[in-house]
Amino acid sequence: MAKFLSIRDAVANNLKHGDSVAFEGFTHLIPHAAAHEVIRQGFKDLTVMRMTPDIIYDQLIGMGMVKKMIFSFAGNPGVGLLRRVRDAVENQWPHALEVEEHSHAAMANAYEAGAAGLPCAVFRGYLGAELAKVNANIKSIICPFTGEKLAAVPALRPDVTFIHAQKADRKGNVLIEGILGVQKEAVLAAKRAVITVEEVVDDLDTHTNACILPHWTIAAICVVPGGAHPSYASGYYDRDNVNYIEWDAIAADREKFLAWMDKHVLKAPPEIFAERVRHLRASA
Amino acid sequence: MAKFLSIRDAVANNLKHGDSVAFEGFTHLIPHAAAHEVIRQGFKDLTVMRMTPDIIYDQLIGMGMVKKMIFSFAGNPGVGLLRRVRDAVENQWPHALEVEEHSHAAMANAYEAGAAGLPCAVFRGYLGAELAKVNANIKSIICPFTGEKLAAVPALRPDVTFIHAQKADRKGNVLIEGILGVQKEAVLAAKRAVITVEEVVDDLDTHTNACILPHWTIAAICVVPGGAHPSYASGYYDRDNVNYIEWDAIAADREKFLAWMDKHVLKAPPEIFAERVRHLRASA
Amino acid sequence: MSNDFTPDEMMTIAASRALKNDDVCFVGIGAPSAACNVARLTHAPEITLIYESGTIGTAPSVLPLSIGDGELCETAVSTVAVPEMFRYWLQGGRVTIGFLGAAQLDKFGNINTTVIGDYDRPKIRLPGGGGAPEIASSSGEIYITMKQTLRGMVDKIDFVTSFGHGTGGDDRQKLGMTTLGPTLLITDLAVWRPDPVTKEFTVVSMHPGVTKDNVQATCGWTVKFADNVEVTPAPSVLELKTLRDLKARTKAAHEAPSASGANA
Amino acid sequence: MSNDFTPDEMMTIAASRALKNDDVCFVGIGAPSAACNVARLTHAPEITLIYESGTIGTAPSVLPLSIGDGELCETAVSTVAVPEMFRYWLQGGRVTIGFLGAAQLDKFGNINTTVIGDYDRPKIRLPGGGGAPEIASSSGEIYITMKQTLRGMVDKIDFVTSFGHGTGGDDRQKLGMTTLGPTLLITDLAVWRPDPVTKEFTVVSMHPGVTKDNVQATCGWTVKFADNVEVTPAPSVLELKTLRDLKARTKAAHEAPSASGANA
Repeated sequence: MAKFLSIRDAVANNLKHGDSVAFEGFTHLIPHAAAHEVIRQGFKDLTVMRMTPDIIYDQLIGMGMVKKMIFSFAGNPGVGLLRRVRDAVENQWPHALEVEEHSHAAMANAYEAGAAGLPCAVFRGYLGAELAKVNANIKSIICPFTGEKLAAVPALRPDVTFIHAQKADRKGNVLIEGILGVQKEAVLAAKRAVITVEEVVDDLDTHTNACILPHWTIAAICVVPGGAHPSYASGYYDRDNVNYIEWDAIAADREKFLAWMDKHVLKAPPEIFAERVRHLRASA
Repeated sequence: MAKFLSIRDAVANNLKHGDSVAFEGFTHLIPHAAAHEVIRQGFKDLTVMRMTPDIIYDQLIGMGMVKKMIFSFAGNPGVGLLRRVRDAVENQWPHALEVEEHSHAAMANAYEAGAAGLPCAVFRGYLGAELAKVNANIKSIICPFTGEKLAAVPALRPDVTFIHAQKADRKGNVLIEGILGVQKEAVLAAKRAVITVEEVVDDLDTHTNACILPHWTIAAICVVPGGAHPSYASGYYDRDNVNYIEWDAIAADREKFLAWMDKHVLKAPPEIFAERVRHLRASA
Repeated sequence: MSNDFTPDEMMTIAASRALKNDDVCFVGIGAPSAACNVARLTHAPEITLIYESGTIGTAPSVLPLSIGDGELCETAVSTVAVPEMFRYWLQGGRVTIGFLGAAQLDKFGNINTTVIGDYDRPKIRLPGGGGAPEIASSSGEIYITMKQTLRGMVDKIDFVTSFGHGTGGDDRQKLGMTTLGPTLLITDLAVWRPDPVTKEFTVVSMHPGVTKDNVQATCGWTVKFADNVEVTPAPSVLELKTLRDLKARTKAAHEAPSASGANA
Repeated sequence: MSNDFTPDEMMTIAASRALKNDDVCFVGIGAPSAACNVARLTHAPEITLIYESGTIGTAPSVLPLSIGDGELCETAVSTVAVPEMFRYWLQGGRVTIGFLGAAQLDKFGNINTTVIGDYDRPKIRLPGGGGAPEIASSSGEIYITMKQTLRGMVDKIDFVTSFGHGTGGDDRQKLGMTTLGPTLLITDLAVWRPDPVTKEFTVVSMHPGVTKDNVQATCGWTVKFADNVEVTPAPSVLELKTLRDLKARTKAAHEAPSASGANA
């Protein structure tokens, strides 16, 4: 049953050292505020997963909180590579990072299988692809009707999934609209889900078949306006593209990165996100 | 690419003797007008499939057009048994009917697998259920990660799927709202899809994540107002419950059934459906 | 308390009492649907009712004639496609209670809704299992409700549509199931719970005025009774009024005369 | 016709010409995205563009910075969840053209976007495959577009992220693939098509002013040329104007200064 909590309490109550965690979002609705709170609380040895790890994974990894990353595309979307991820993989800074690498199809199917309570996902994939040689979690099954060999990967079942959504009603039912990504699946696959929202409303005011997560599928809801910045929240504010471009230079240098994290994450309160999106609201 | 056709031409151009056919709908949006046109055109040896075969399957089977039925729940929804289906299974009238029987979970997964281009569906099902003993198309696979035995059934890939939907835009993109059933999957799983709609509009006037079938997934669109009667079309007209109750008495008797079919199907034009729902529109 | 009630009403109300405010209930049509909605309208206003048509958290004002009536969707928190319903919500382990009826039932809670007689040459071809085989295995626990008859409660069912406790004991675990299976049977005469070890349904409570002979006379197996068989509390005035109002609204809504002419 | 164009512009416009009005195109970011949108804004107004974020039939006025930009969704016929995108639309065989870029490419159309160097001890850790491994196997055919460099077009790629024609011949069929694989490569210098038998990319057309030496000098394998190498028609005035307008709108939209202060 969803509790309305501050993001501080929601993180403290639901995450612990060594957990597996997904911060899902597909360019849209990336849960930056939640990740920053996790960084402030200094968790260790996390296994993080996401189809498209981006800036917040650069930050989590650069801060030394991550033991292993499960992913399918690690880039700064629209800009280029993730400098902190590269530094961890190429130079083991600040320490070695174990990676389990998949394709998008595999990750999407693996979250789907997690939501569906299955032990594995079955799909047609990895044909001729070399990832199947370097990832022991890529196996196969044979269709008992046609004999076709299909790919199989383990279901993803994170201990905690964090997502950002547009709004919740007062009972705690949460609405997601626009680019949906794999968030519904990541929430339903998780043992506990923590959702930051732009606002709480009396009535979700949406249509019959909207993507809604009922309150009883959610551990905690936190109102964090702007919580997706510099990504965007459809209907609320636009993507802060310049911020993504600037990140490339910040993340390129270890000292610059640490100074930025100290100022903008460690010493910043979650309430700052509302301020960060103010100038992006007009056009959204 | 969707062609706008009369239901007569759409059926004649897309269906042939011996085809496998789905008339999908889940209480809501049952494609009665399409089924009646199929009956009028006198097809033979059809393999029909549906999760919830109801009155129209009673009619198709009673008229001797069906060789085999694949299904998971054959009932007159809210009323009771299907008299014509029973007569075919129990007494081979008008001839023997082969049945391939599944659970809802299996059928839903099998359509999903068809839409997903897979040869089979994998799910946790049929545990201890005797259907697995009488249906050779229920097999199993072993999860390569946990060793769990999971159920496998062949994907459903009908030659033709007929569904009824609320509306199409002028390009032929089709909108479904309300209870969605398995219609999207049944259309995407089919070689050819024929869709009857209540109306054609300039703009679907719906939201970002609505259930829409793009025009290039559809073979033919036919405007048949009332085409779901006596089932309902959310936003257009209510379910004609009394009609379902009355069907029980009509279908109970072979002669009565044939007389009813002659009058209300064989000698009735598709345009009659608009008339049949007129009194049900006010309250919808 | 009221003394003026039918066995059917007692059955529905006794069933409704078993449901809790935080239950997520996968609802079968008929008696289960009435019981679930009485629970929602009395002591469990926050209960989540799911019908297999994809409606989640629905709150109909009248009982649906089918599992896909429009009002189920209009009043739901969300309506999802049927494959999602079976994958994420049922198989995903989100359902706490699966509420089923039965054409035939045995003492271990195995259910037949497929055929009377031989499968290949049936005496009566019933509708089939629909969602029940996986509701029975994937729901946290199963409640069953049915009227007692010798044809319905039988020593050996003709076909195992939905697995209950098999031949009893740990048969479910042997099949790899981690859910509890049938934990409650409510008939028009009694409330039954499985024996903790054998899993055979045992009468724990009889409805007011019902005798052990009544129960045995309409049950095809030799009935086990608990050491202390309680008397089911009679329906309260509120329970009875809620149920009757619901039935009256339902009757009015479903029996409006057809003017379509198609069945004339 | 225009003579005033860059090799990059020629590449994008040549790629756009390969797309047809009834294509359903799964669009990679970068050069593929520009080519697909130029096609849509010129000769193929009805083309269906799909981005892996779930947007189907999108028509952005500016090029998206990422595959999940808001405008992709706002202008789409429908936006579906990502698992559905990969299951029903890509794996379901609905995509006629998968349009990919590459960090490294070999002469059989195999693509590397994973690592430069050894997988376990990479010199450069690239972003990874994303959707490409299954785009490459499930799309009806694959178009590839990239700028020629000796680092990019290599004799042996460091990692096979996405399978093209393997070692050539019928390698795809041997793996059970029924799709055509790479059928077109458009670089900043030339248009290439696979040899019908060996499947080795062969230059069929060079862009205006480009020589065989130019092509070979920026390609890491020994280039095969068709018997009759044509000259790629130069961009038309309309094509060039469409591309430049699109790039100008994109630049204006993406480079608005940030005032958020977070990166100050």
